[in-house]
Amino acid sequence: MSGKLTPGRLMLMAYVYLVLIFVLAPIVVILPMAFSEPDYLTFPPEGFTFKWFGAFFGNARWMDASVFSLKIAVLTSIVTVVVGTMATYALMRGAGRLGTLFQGLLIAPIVVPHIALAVALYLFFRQTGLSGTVTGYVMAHAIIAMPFVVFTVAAALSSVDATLEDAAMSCGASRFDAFRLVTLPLILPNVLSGALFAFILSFDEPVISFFLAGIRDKTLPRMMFDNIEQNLTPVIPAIAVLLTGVSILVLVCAAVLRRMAQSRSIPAEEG
Amino acid sequence: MANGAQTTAGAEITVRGLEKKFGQLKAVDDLSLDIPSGEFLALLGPSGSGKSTVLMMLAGFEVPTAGAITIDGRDCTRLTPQKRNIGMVFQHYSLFPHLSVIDNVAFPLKMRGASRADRRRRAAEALEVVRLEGYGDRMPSQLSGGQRQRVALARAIVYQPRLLLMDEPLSALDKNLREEMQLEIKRLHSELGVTVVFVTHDQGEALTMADRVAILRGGRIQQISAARELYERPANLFSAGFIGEMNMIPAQWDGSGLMLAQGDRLAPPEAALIGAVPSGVATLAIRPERLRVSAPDAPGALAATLEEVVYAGAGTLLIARLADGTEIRARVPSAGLPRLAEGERIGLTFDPDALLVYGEAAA
Amino acid sequence: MANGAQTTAGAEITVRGLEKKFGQLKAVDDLSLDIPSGEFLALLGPSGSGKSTVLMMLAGFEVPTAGAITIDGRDCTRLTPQKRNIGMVFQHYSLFPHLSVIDNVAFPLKMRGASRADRRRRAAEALEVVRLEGYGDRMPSQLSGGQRQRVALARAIVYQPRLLLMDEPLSALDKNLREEMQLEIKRLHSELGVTVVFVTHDQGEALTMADRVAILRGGRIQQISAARELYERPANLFSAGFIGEMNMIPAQWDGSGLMLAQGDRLAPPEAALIGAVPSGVATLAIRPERLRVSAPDAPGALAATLEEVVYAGAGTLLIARLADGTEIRARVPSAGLPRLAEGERIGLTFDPDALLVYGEAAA
Amino acid sequence: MAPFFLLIGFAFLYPLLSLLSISVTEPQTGLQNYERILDTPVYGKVLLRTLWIALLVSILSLFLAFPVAMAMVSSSGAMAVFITACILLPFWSSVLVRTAAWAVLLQRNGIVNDLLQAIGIIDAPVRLLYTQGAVVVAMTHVLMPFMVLPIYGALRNIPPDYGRAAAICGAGPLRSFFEVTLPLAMPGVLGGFILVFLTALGYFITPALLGSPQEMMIATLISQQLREFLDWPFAAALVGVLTLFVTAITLLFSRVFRFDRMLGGQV
Amino acid sequence: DELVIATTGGLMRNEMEKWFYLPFTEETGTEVIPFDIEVPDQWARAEGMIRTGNVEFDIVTATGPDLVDKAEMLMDIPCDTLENVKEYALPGACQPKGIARTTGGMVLTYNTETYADNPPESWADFWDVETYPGPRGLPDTGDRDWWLPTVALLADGVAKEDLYPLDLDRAYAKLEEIRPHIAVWWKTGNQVQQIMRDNEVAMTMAYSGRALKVIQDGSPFAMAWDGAIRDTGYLAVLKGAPNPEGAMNFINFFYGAADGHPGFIQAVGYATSSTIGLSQLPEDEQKLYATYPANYEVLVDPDFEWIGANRDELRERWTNWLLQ
Ligand SMILES: Nc1ncnc2c1ncn2[C@@H]1O[C@H](COP(=O)(O)OP(=O)(O)OP(=O)(O)O)[C@@H](O)[C@H]1O
Ligand SMILES: Nc1ncnc2c1ncn2[C@@H]1O[C@H](COP(=O)(O)OP(=O)(O)OP(=O)(O)O)[C@@H](O)[C@H]1O
Ligand SMILES: [Mg+2]
Ligand SMILES: [Mg+2]
Repeated sequence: MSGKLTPGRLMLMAYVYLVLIFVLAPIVVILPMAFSEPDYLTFPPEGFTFKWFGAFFGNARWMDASVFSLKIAVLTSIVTVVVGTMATYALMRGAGRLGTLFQGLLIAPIVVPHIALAVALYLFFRQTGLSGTVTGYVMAHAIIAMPFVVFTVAAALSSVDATLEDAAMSCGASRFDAFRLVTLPLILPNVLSGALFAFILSFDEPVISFFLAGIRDKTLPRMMFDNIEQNLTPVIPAIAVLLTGVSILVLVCAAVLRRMAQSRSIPAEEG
Repeated sequence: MANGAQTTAGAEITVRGLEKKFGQLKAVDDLSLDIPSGEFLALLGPSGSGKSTVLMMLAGFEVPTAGAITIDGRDCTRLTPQKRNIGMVFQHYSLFPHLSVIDNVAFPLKMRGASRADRRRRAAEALEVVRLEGYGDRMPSQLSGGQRQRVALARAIVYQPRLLLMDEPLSALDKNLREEMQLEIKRLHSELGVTVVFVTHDQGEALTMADRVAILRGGRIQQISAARELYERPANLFSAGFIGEMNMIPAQWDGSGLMLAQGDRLAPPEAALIGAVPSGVATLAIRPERLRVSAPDAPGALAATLEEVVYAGAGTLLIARLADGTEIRARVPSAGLPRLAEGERIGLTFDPDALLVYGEAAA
Repeated sequence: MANGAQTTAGAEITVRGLEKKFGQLKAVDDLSLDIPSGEFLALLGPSGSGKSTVLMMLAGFEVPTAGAITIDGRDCTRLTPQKRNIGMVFQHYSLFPHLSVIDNVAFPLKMRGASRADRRRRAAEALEVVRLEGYGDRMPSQLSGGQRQRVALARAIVYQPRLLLMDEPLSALDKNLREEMQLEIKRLHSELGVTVVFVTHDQGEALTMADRVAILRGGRIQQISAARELYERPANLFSAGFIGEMNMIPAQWDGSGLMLAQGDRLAPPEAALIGAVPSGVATLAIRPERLRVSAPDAPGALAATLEEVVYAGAGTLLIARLADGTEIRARVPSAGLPRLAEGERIGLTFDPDALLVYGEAAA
Repeated sequence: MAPFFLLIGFAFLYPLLSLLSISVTEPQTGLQNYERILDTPVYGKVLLRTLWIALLVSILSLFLAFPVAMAMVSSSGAMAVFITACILLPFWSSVLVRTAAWAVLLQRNGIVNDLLQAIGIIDAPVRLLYTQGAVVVAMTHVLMPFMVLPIYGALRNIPPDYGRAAAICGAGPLRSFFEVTLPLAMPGVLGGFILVFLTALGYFITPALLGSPQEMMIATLISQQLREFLDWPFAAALVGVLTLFVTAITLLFSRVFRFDRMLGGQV
Repeated sequence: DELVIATTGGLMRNEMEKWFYLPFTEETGTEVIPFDIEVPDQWARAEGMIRTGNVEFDIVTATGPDLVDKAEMLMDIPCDTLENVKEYALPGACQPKGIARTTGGMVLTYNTETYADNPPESWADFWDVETYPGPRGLPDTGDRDWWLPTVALLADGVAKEDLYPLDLDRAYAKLEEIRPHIAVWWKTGNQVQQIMRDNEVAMTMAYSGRALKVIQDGSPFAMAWDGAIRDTGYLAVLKGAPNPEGAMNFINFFYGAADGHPGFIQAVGYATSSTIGLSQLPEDEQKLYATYPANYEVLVDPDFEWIGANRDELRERWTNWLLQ
């Protein structure tokens, strides 16, 4: 598999572009709506305005919810990735006979409909006083995001040569160092994917967050959910535009930084 | 390296009743071994005889199913590898694919908390030792097979381990480089006094480098002794056939003399008998390089029919057959060899001290 | 295998001006080569000299940056590998980790649409050839290094490729097994007439197995000729030093005789001159196994000081130094060697036809 | 491992089991809630339909995701980043928004209908929205990225050596793909597939907003029992049945596809 | 001192806050914490609260049947002791378990362009697909298990007064007729507006307030009030509420806040049940609301007692019919 332009590769790329069109079509439809005048969604958009961005930034409730959600999502993604990666690693590098149990435990949280989980957690958290606390949110979100992290990490881990860690340990690395310095860099893309999944699942989770919410605080997805169920205004696409913009910016920065780092190191090799 | 030459005494290893099962298969079977501090021990054995498995257990990557490993008097059977302070060259190299060559080599130093500058300097020195100056910034995937192997070697020797485990560390190198590396390893060994356990398929390498050589077969030790003894008086026919070449001629031992099937009678000196040789079926063993070509009817010569002449540089291999059908090989210097035709009758002569006699039990 | 022995003529390969650059580095440099159908060609060269890269280009995995490869008269420079009908043993084996040993071996047959029963039978036969009967159901990760290498070998020979590329296919095997495998490969080669290109670091292997040997250095061919010629009359000092051992003694050539630095004057026969040797700086080359030990003052002997005696089984290596500081090595049979002490003065004698003289340009 | 079991046990198992326990204790102790599920064929139908839709979505996702992951692996840096960015872009708009977007696209006078008419496939607008097709398409859109990344991760770590070995053995690109690449990428494929399949099983927002209630999925049913009918014991029983069912499928699945190899077993 | 009031979010919550919560806080010093929640979620949460014995909400939003079938979760409303309620409440507004907040209708809404010549007037016309062709919408939310049988019976010729107890067999037979013509089963208030704007339907049952907004935004739709179902949102107080006194105070304040009602009504599109409410609007505008006498007369006044008592059966029937 290289960058050569064979007919096979041309067909592949053509197919991929079709898929990308499918993936992007709804986004292309949604994003322009953020600039549309009427207070409901229209396509094609009517008029042009930035007022919905104003509505978002100007409203303390939107802002509070955003900050709150961001905080929870970041914490969730950290907790999930750390715990999930560790667990996957322990399992796949053969720490015991818990395989089937582990699988079962992993699968269950995705299957149980979120609303049922929400209700169960609500009952439990109200008894334990966790409801409405950040800990509560993070725990709940970690539960639903965990399988995504584990499966994603497992996919990469399964193809990393276990003897590389032996080599590291023969060099005097502890098991943890061996993991940190050798295995982790090799599975990093998937760990990051897992983190992203966890972030998104937390950030975009209306049902459970809502049930766990205290009387005062609200998460962004819940605000959006209300908005969508009640009065779907272009604030929603405006938020999408903002998030998309930020993520593209981050991506571009990362790419530029990497390019700079590369040009400073090895004289560029192909591949 | 050079400056780091404080002599740490090498580790002293005791192995008792070591066993490793993979499912039904006993890869290592009741193996006991004492390696004194600073010894250079070579492990030899056919493919699949358990050499790598022994190393893996010494390093701590495989947990033995039975037995114990003691390093410097301390039971290490279940100690984690990083606490053993070993250097290791893996049979499959196991270079870190995401690190550059220099970072691979510097890895053990990093683990030992060496400063950045120190790491780079010492790693660069180790790369020099393995003749890879200037390759530091490459990635492992950009190296040839032999270059990778040398990086693995450099990584194992860059710090001063007390025990160096090497699994065929030179197999991918050409003769000259291999010799240079052998010298470097020997130098390291003598300078630092490190204990070395060395797996190789190259007998010459084992014989020249090692203090003692252990022969493994099916997970069991066949013989463990100094190189010269191993070569000159192998303890049994397996060792005899495994190290170097050996002609094995079926014979009858009558307590004082040897009857060959084709009728010759030989009277080997007392020293030729290995262990107790009871009367009856025995084997006469003689190394091909101890045979000389003569006329078929020369006195004391074994008459044979030449079947094949194989040129091999310095020496030439003659494959001949005795009258009873036993194949017999001779390695003679190519220079000065008379022209020999296949099918010709030749005689093979030898000095009496070239003879070894094994009883039936040694088979 | 056995039954499949219809003789397919081996592929005929022409390589012209082949070049492969990795970034700045020319791994292969203007290489031209003609391999007639059915030839057994060995590629030798130091680590990193481009041997694997040449094989990779012959197989079609690397696209040359310049030059052309013709197989059976058809330009294949850019043909995909699976259309070339090649068997290959990779330096790193590249066994499929998800397939059992037998499925690995049967893979090429499956790709050629052989029936299931046929596949299993032929794969089992190939496993027998490499002495791995009964290992069919293991996974590659459950094999030792040498066993893996043999699986790779079996996979390459299980069908009848017209061209067999082998990248150090026997490097992980012990001597006995290696010899058996060499015989099997030779048998395959002669029975099927397949063309073989074989990379090895074992010179003995190259010299015994190959019709011709090519010496690579820095991506360029140094010499390509039949084994015997290569050994006995290496074309230049690099080849001389690379194949076997060679003592190289600086000397002055005056058109008829050779003055050594320590004062001896030699008159080598006409045949000893390799190429044109202009008067002036020259090199006297002589193989260590052509030297014999004598008294230091024996007639025609080079006097030297013995520095090291290294026991190596059949032979013993003597390292000595001439008066001018040139190191000189001799390999003499261990048997019958007088006890020699390091530091002793010895003489080294040789036959006149053991001498080779190289002019300055051959360095 | 310990933190994982702690977290799962504390924040998932215990709460879920306490919820499930009411299915056998209320209104009276006994299995009457489960009997009710068995007695009413509709619930079985809903469960089967849910499985079917989830399967459809996962298969569709796989077909869309695999080539994309392959393209990501085989492309040069910039191209790979571009594809990744495109795949991840939808993440940044809420699922709800994306669902709304599909409503816009698929509506009677929407873009897709216009397009189909323009190409001449249909003469008059057809009903696309509020059909099972709409649900499948939108769910695929939402869930597919969860498939791409695990597959990408698995593909990325396959050394090119194996492809070469396959080629030399005579495998063309397709054979090589099916015999070598695909099996080696299986952990990623299975991981992604399971993620998508199971998520789809428990999904209810998209089906609720784009589908027709006549094709209700199990999660909607459970949600209805919990939120509207406040019949928690019965809802708990439904959850119990669903969990049981899925566990059974997964076990079967793992037998057949040796899914234990990806989690737990070294190959 | 604080008071937690759960209502649907968005417009309703914003306007309640603006016209009533803030003035109430100003007057009494009790802080109102609005909690945005869909009615079903609210009940789920309330159920959870009651199960854990830890109630967070004071005032919740209830529909008519809720007052009956969730009676045991709700506190009694002392209609007689609340001054403003006694004074301003419309007859029937104060029920034992809840007190009317806003009233609208589940009204037949149709596209005036599609049916320009011959506008539909009743549920019978909704069923008449020959005369009034075009895609239709019906709700799949909250109370459809009694709304739809009710309108089906109306369409089948049952008089408003004779609807209850509902003849479910007859109703579902009638529903079966219209089923193939339902293009959208809408789920939310926002969705019904969307399908009207997007012409996904030509005729639909809709919340009158939602329909009103669409019409005011300029879409060609009109409402046929005849046979619309009265849809009243009640304020109710959970048993065990943290601040029941505050809750009653707020209810009392709500009925007496004369300044709040007109603006509130205009903003949310639903009329309140306080006599100081609708009457303050211009006569023309009043016609758009369910409580305008001419409209109110033709509304179906559901028998919540019966509905509440038979809710389980209604739902079972609905689910089975829908999914069969
Ligand atoms: N992908 C690559 N990128 C950069 N350089 C490479 C790459 N592959 C090989 N090289 C370099 O090309 C040269 C030739 O490599 P090659 O693998 O052909 O050597 P070789 O003769 O097979 O050596 P060995 O005996 O060690 O296997 C080496 O110097 C190596 O470092
Ligand atoms: N993971 C495993 N599972 C099952 N059998 C194994 C495993 N690893 C090794 N073996 C078997 O154990 C035996 C010893 O293997 P080991 O790798 O120690 O051999 P070795 O002496 O190093 O051979 P080589 O010279 O070929 O590298 C072999 O027969 C091998 O097939
Ligand atoms: Mg080994
Ligand atoms: Mg190579």
